[in-house]
Amino acid sequence: MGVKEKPVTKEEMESWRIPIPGGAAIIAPVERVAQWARKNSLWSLTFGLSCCAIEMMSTAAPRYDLDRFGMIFRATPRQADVMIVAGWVSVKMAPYIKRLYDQMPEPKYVIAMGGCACAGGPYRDSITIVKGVDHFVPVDVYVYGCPPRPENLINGILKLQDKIAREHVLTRNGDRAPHREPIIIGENA
Amino acid sequence: MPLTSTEISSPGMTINMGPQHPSTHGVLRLLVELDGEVVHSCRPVIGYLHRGLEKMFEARPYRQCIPFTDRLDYLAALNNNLAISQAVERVGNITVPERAQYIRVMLCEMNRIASHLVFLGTYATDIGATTVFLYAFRDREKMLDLLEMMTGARLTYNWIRPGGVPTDLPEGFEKAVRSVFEELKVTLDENNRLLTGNRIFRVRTEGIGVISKEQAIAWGSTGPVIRGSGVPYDIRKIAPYEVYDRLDFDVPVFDQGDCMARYLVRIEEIRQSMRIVEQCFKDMPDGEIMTKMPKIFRPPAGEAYSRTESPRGELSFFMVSDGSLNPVRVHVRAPSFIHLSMLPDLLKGVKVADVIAILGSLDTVLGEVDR
Amino acid sequence: MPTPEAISKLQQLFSEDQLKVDWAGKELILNVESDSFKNLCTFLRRDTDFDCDFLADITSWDTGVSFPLWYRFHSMSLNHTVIIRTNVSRDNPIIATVTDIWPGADWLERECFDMYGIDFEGHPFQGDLAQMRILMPKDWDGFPFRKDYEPVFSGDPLHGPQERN
Amino acid sequence: MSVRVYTSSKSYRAGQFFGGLIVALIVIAIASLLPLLPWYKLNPVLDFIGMHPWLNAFLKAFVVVNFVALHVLFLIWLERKFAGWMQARLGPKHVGWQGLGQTLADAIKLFLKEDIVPAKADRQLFAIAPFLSFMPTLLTFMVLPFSAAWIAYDYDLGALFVVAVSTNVALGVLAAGWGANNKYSILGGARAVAQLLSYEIPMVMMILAVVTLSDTMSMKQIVLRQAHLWNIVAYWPVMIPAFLIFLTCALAELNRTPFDLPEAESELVSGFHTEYSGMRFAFFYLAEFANNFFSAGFAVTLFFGGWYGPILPPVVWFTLKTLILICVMMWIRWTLPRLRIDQVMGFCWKVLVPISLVVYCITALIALK
Repeated sequence: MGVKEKPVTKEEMESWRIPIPGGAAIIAPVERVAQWARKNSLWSLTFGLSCCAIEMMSTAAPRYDLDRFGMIFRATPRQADVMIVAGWVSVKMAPYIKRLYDQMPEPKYVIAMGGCACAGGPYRDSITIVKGVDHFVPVDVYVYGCPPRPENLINGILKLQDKIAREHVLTRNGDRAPHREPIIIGENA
Repeated sequence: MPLTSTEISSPGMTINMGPQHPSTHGVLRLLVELDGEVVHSCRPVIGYLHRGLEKMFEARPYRQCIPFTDRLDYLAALNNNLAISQAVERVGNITVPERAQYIRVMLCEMNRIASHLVFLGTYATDIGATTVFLYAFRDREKMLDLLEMMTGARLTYNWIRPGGVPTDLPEGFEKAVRSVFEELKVTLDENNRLLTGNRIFRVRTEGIGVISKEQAIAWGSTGPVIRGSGVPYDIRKIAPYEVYDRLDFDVPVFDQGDCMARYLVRIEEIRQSMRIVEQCFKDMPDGEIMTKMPKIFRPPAGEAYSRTESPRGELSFFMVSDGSLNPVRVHVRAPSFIHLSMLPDLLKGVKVADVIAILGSLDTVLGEVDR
Repeated sequence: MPTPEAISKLQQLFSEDQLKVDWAGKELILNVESDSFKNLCTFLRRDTDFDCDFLADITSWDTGVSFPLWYRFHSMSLNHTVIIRTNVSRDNPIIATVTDIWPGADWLERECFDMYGIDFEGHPFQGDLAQMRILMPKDWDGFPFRKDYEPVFSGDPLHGPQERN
Repeated sequence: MSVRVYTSSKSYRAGQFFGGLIVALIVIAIASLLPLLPWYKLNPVLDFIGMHPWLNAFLKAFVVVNFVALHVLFLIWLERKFAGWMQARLGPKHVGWQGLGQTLADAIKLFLKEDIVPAKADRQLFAIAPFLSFMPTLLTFMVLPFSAAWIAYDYDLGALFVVAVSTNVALGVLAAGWGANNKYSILGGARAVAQLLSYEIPMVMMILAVVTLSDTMSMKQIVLRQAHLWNIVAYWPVMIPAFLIFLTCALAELNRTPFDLPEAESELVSGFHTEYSGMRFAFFYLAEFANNFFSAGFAVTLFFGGWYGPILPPVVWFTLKTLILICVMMWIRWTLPRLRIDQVMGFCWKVLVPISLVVYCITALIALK
């Protein structure tokens, strides 16, 4: 399965129209600005679980440098836009991840990094591991790999940025919004 | 009216550090009882990464256990590979060719350097010096390049296996290693000037979190923690495995037992590891790198354990075999697990900021603690 | 490596059916019955010929009949390793704690309890299930490392055992 | 198989940074051309404004607020770029030219984020705290002399006004810490108040030293006295230690490393603003960087001769000096580790206060001479 990418279609543009005279002319630029701002300022939550967290740190480190894309790490969920779940999720940890997700302000995004967070990874037959973080939080980008290389994570982040750029900003409706179509990176199925 | 002293007391405040906290190094949770800034008591809660790994080993053939050990102490995956390989070799009476032993030692020491560089970086962030973190990771990337050149992976190598190592050194490896070491020696000195000599860093670490010699032994601490308390306990010296008895290296020991001592032990170990790797290149004989092993490996019934010195301390795998394809029991003696159990004693009466400093100086990896 | 004198001292103190001495290379393996276990530990710690001041490891496993316990000690001054093996029955898995001799045994014993349900008599948290549990969640049902453990799957990702798939 | 072992090129990184500096210089150059424009054509308008004091006041306030906001946008970019340069990274790069649009994107995003007020928070206090900490900072800009003409209000008690107003930042921080009903916040708030109030003492002492030597409290007059020789040169035996103490205290007041305890990330998650999201958090950010600019500007006013300098127009000189001082502060921030709270307090009361007393006594002697 490749990466799902949809260019903005005419119909999609039409659907953004608000039925007031000249509405689109007002709304569209505002939306563009909001999309641009959100996309370019993805602040991530300092939250690592296991091996992938080390690769996440490497991604922020000099050679890969996430700051280039305006991505900095914030320690508190209140100031974060994206949660990178980097590592396996145990039954004991799952409620806390759910709580962290709930504590983040909208709009919020989740990147499942590594095989464990995507689908349980090598621990699929363990009874204490949740088979994928998408069992309790909506995931926007799945980055496979064990652990994924930093380049892979950056790819996922860039894909997420593209997705945000296509997102319908003004009527964004939490988890039920249609844009919640996941992007899958690095899965060779 | 006579003056009476009134005791001013306030109810303590319980702070829940973790499981998500920037400096608990993973998903450790510390229930800290505070009186103002002073810690009354602390109770570590672990198990947030528990995946029943030891149980999962019981359902796998011996050689299929190796990839899982990468994810125990993910900062030093090769050291874990080595430990379990040794346990399997002992339970199955396998001897490893000499060249393979040299390669193993070399890779483990390089992984130790990478691991200690992560410590340097994360510890600096704990104390508040963000820049050193990035410098340390910059240097670590070079080490990872070398390991990738050898094994093809950055973090989880799955390389050392029972009987030897799968492939020989790649072309131009020695040259690459030497050039990286030259750079590393320079940047280590740079970090030394930036951090070790820094007055603020010294007042934050000297005399903080003192573990006495007796305490360190009684609690079963190993590795840089016990060596920072003045006990020269290093498995590579007291019970040499592989070819460590033929190599010339020093075991850095500091007597102070504080955070600074543990930090200095690790910094010095980086230098010693470089020395070991350079010697390995010189002494390495030609020859086989893998013992012939049966496709279906059934070791005789019995128990065996390995003792290795991982960057965090004594890492030992205990293995019970009953002659079948799978082990009956694999137990991991994780050094970080033991170190964390010292925390309630260590953290009594320190300041909040010291909690982080002390925890960081133990350099625990939660993947290993929770197993 | 413990001296022959030291071993003869051991054999004088403990009777033949309580303690069996075995060697594995340079390492001394002491097979001891669970009722003499605590005495042996105290002796190993106090005696200057053994001086086992460092507890390296505690583990246990499930043979289907009993839970063998495996203790590894090290002497910092004499640089030798002593291994103690003992057995507890599956029906009544109880053994004396060594936390009063080696404080480092605390978490290792708790782990044995958590995984196999072996009770350590005299452990600070003995009898307090929620406090004794260390790796598993407090409200976990059963001891997962026993060979006959059957998890009850709830299907709820936030609570309880997870389905294997 | 071979893997390329490479290292990041130093010259490339330096190029990135100097690219950034060139941007700054271009901005300054454009600013320096501003006085050449035919401003006199605006005279009737200015006369009109001058005749209507309310309009006058409103316009001045408007200019000050916008100036502060724009400067903060630039400063945050500079800080990240500078940090990147120091840390062998690139820093913001892909948003706008050399990442210049980064802060703007951050700001817009923060303003569009959900504004969470925790259920158990003290709602009023929580809501008002960011503005409580931003307002005093904004007010201090009122008396900051960019040049002899560019000063919003030439108050003859300017230095006193600054001291009186800027202390109120502590109030906002305490309100944030208390109102959020979060344990990390309250610890951060308590630390902040203890630290801000303690470091105020040596700082005021050093301001007093300059005031004593200048014989005036008006910011404008303080600069005018330095027309020939900067204070730090003219009275170097006392003014150099005074400046160092002032800089230390300024760092402490700004909550910057090594004194960033109120928001110590590795200990208190984010300290007093742990529970703040979106717009309210942006105000804390704004306040921090505005305060940074003000502190540097104040130091320039007190010690480095304010707007005086050859060739370039006064405003440019003032901004340039301030930016250099800000860079020094960033340099310190990204180099040093963090102190512990008792060490911070001990350092203030046992080292800084006695030294500043001695320095002030010597200053008084010089003034009496």
